[in-house]
Amino acid sequence: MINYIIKRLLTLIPVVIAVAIVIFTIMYFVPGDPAKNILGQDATEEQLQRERELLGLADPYFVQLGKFLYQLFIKLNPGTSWLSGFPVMTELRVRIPRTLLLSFLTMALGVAVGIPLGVTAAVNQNKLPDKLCMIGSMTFISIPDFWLALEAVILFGLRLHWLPTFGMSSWKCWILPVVCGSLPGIASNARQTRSAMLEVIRSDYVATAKAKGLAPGAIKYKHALPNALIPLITMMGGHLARCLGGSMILENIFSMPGMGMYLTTGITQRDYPVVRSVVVILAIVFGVVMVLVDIVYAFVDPRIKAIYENQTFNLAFWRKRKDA
Amino acid sequence: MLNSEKEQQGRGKKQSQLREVLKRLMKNKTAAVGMVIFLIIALASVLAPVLAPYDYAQMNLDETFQTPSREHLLGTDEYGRDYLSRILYGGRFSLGLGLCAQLFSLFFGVILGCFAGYYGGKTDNLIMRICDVWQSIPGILFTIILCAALGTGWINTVIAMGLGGIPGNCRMIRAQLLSLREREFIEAEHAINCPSGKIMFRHLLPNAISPLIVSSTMGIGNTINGAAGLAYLGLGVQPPTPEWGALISAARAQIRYYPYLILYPGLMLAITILSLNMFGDGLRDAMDPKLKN
Amino acid sequence: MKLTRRDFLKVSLGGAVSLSASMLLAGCGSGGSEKQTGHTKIKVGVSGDPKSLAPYALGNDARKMICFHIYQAAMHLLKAGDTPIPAICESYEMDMDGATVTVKLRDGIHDHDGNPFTASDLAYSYNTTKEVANSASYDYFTEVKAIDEKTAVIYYNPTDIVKRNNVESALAQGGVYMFTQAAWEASEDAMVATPVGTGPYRVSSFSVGAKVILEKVEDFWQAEAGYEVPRDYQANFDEIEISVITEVSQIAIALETGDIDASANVSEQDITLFQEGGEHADDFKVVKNEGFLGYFMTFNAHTELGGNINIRKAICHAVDLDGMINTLAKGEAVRMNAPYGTASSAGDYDPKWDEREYFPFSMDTAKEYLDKYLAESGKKAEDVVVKFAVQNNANCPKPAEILQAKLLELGIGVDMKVYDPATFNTILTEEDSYDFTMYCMGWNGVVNAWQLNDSSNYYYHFDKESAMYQELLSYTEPCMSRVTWTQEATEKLWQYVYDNAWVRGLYKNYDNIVVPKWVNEVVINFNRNCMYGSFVHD
Amino acid sequence: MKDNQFLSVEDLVVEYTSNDQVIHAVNRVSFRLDKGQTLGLVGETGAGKTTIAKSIIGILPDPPAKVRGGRILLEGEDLLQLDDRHMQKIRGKKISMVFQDPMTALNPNMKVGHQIQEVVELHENVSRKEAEEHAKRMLEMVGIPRDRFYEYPHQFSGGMKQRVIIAMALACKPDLLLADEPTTALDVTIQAQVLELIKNLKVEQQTSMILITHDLGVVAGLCDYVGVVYAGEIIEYGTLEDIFDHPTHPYTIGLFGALPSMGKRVKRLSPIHGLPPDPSKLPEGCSFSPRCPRATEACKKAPVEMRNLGGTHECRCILADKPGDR
Repeated sequence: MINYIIKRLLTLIPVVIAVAIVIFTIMYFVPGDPAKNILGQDATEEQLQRERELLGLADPYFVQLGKFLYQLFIKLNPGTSWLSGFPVMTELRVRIPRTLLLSFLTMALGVAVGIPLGVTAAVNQNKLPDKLCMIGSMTFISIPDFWLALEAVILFGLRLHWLPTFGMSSWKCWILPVVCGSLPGIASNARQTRSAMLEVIRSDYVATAKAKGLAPGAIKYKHALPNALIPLITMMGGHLARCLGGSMILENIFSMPGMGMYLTTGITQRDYPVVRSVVVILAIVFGVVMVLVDIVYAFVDPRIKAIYENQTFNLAFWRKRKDA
Repeated sequence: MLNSEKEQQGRGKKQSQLREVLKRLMKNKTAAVGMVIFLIIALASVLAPVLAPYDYAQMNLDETFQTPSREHLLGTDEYGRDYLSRILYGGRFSLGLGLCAQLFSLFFGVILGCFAGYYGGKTDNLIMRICDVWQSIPGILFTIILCAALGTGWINTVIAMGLGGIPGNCRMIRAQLLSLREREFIEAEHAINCPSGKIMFRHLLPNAISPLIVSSTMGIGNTINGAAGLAYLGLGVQPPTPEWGALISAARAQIRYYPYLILYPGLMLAITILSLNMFGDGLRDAMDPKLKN
Repeated sequence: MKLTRRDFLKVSLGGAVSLSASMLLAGCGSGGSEKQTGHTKIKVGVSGDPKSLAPYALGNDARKMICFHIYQAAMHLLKAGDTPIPAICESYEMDMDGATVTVKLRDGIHDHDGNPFTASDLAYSYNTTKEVANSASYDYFTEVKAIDEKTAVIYYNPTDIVKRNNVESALAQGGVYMFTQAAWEASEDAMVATPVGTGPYRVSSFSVGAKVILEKVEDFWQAEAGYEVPRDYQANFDEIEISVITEVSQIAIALETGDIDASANVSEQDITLFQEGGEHADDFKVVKNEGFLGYFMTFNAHTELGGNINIRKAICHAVDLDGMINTLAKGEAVRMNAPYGTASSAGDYDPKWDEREYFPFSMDTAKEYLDKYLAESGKKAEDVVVKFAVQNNANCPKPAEILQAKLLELGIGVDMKVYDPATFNTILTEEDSYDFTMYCMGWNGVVNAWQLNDSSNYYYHFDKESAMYQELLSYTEPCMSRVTWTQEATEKLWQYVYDNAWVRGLYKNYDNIVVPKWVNEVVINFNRNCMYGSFVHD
Repeated sequence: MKDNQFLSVEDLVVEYTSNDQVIHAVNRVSFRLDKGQTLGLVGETGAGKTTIAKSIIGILPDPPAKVRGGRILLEGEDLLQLDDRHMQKIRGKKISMVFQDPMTALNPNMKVGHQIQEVVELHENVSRKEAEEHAKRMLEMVGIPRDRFYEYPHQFSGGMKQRVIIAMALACKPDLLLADEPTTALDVTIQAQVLELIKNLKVEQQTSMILITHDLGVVAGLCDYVGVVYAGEIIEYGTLEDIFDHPTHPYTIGLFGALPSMGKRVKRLSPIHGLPPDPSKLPEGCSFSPRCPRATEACKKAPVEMRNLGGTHECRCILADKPGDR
């Protein structure tokens, strides 16, 4: 099992390098001249030219790419932001935990509430809970999360004074963003759990369990749910991507400075070091989480674990199995 | 002669399959309701020039922020433009955005997926690794970067949203193709040395496409929702175009004073996504009978 | 024993922790601001993220506002365009031909850590800023040398010294803040998060992108040494808590819930809550301060439509300025009757320009000019499509939309594209991708906008070899040099630009500063930043 | 009426409703079973055999299926009246079931041993240790080495899985074992071993059994009584000899006609023409009448009652008055 994890992490390295090259190329061809952006309107032509040399924008594409990869992967130094002069690493060391915490909290809440909702909807199908759950999840999937957040701020922050509306001064500041962020997650999880559970409930081994005299609750949670979880775990990757994207918008509404605004301002102000390093780090985090998802996948589904463990398997076979 | 006979039979089969799916779809009430609602909205958007009482860009600066009244059924926005016509025209841009982005990612996703699934071996591995890289930049982040790179505007947003969806579709088609490839009727095709292109698109694809169609119908709603998020960040579709996402994002400043400005486009967006999801669910059940409960 | 910076921070951190703990218990969201007499603390909301507080960093308003509290420049300006008054330095002498400025330091200067500040520190500040910031905006001086304890010489870049307002104001506005060599070397992060300046306030806590807490410097050298402290350096609060609120609508909510006391970034829609008759009129008041960023339009001579005088005039007359001001700024804005300037912001603004008609809004005159063009070119109105490039910041697209609607009424097509600021800068340099533009920029002078150099935006609009360009230069050249500048030259420039409609100034928004009732007087510095620390309050 | 009658099913009626169509799966089925005896229910697929078994053990999927009437008396107690909590005590303890498709009948996510241990812990109040030991013994009883206790279902072949299911079913020494086509999904060699296993365990534990199959060979090897099921009704009932030696109902005769037998030299097998009736629109009168070569007008009019042909042999056909011979 361990060497499978190592092998899986090793495959991550070429992917991350490829991501770095892709993001570098995209930013290289993005219109907009960073030097002009830094010096402002009144810089003279040779001032701009000197600035471009200082920033290293003057040399050809491959030289720049080489320098960037060398700095990032060998020296592990993402450089300093051109606009604020703030080393990217110090800024990220503060901002990454905030975004990741917000994303994981929204994801956890999404799972913790979504899955039981889905299970109850699946178990008493076409009865009231099922209808309610489906209508609720349909509505929450379709409301943009920033609209939800703004309404929540007005209701809970302004009118009722229950919760703080911005900043991170106390744990209570995290309640509104996490709840607003997790609602779409809860909706989609509930729907996916419901359809997975429906499929499992109709299967033969659930009939066997009933024939053994197990109570409905035991059947639901000891036999049906574990098997229904397997397809859900593969969805966790997509779920995390949505939570990461969602938290970028929520950070702005609740003024919790995380990677979101840092990246979007970085992009609009053509602050290349910021954009490149943030994207690469997000890709690494995302990659590692996907490996975790696969490992959890193995624990839950013995068949996959067997594949991982026996040495004779070759990567291609496993790849095909996972991609299928 | 043998071939043409097979053609008839093949076409006959497909037609009946289509009619079969439609029949089952009609039986499923939620799907039918979903489809009807979506058609109404799509029609309203297409007929916007006829239905809309005013031209969507016609300003009247002394009639700003009118609450819904007789002349302006849904009131006016901050420049005194009739909000009903802006929403109707907005429908064109939003639905167009959703449809085109999905078609864009469906089109390229299917081609990539078919090559990967059908040929297998090196091409499959190469395409899969490209998808790995493509998907390792999380969804909305990839779209944000593309929007910034391509610049704002409707077409750029469509391309950016479309590119984001390609790897997902590619994987789905490939998985379907992998399972179908071993089936006998494909070996039969080889036997009569039917050109591989024909096999791929005439025979493999119709069987593999159904899950994609389902995911795309639901994808349309999410794409429009995503556009609202992008507009919030200042990217994507810009104010002059009355796309729903941009309308919602622009109206957020007046959320406390004129809530109806964010309510109406939001409702239209919600209804569209609701109807698409209902239709999508119905379609999935109709296309895949064993899933029916 | 002097508290070294390390243990001072430890003490203040301890203080900050206990303070925030008590605030936590009180529930940071609940209850209005403490209503005891003699407010010792003011909570401020800003919409921009100051990012770094290093002395050299470029940056947005929030950063500049905080830095003006922490650092001081060589000299000080009370109002843009005045002659500088003493700050760190007592006096200065300019030597035009030698391109040098010699400054004399005051005595008794020390920074927050107690390190004495001498002429060598001044030289060190200038040279380090130039070298560390590696930015072309510090090209106006080459080097600074200290002659003795109290005097230093700044060697200017010879071409720059001639420019009219680059010398005096550079001493105050040149973006170089004073810090001691000892403090600089002691700081690990180049003062990004732990700045040590000489100003009336110091940073007591800094959480990246979220909150900066400034603390009154008890032994502020200027007060200690008995010098007269200018009104925007008074430290009337013990503590200023600056919170970064990125969502604009949240700033008003933060004011209403009492999370912050004052802010200068409240949106136009929310300001009515705090003005007379508003929901919170009895707790707050709104002070108007003319904004720095003004909206204006420029025309691109390269293209056929941009280069045509009639089209330009038609567009200028189609601008419904009153409609824009009433709709977008609720009638509260300063009209610009000259390219790039308003009376209060530009030293060279001639008051009589305000009496003149400046492209009065009338669709008929616009129609006239359009018909003239149509007759000339033989085209029909429908097939005239104007390419309109708009910069997407500070609400630029809003006035642009109103103009677009008016032009559509005229019957001509408008292909309007909104670009984010970075892309906009490159679009300007492309000759045929736009006929006219709208963007907002801050200038402190009509001439100042044209004079700087040949790469500034407006020159892009002209074909360098064309006669039009030479004609334009003949008007801008006399205003360029500090020596040859006269008010008539500026008048001639205004007339030329007005007759040819090359540039059309629109309006400037007011910055509405919302302050609590217990603040009696709002102090604004020369750079239009609110000096919260020096607000006069009961 | 607590005589030694072990199991008695009286006028059982079960219907399925799916999108407003009512399917009469079981129409007034009645039969009795003594302790230790084995009853074989034979018939074409879709005749309602599995529904009968599932309604006895009470695991009919409720939304579509509904027991409309009749009684199922187990030692005098009517199972249909019991609430679910009661039934849970009976399922797996008094009655247990073996399913048709071993490949999907085991929970792929739970170790094989634990799935057996679960039923033991449920019904025998023994400690976890003893339950595990008991489960291991059961595994050995069905011929699986005890150290495979901790392996997962996907590591077993079809036959081995069926053995596990049998071990699970017999773990608590049930009084009645319902076997729903236990060997259909297995190939012939494994089939014989599994049948042998069931036979030995049945004798050893004195369990009575209802064997559902469409394979007459299996019935011959195991059953004491046979009931031929057609379109939700038992059309012929009797001992093994009654049915195998004296098939009287035309459908039963047809069944044997369709059976290739080594002894007789028969050029062509005689299949029963036509298809089983549509369960939602059952014909008037005798349900076999449309396909019955000797059908008369009377057959088509009124529903036919079971008639006793003497002794244990009963038949639901008005033409039949004495047992036929093959």
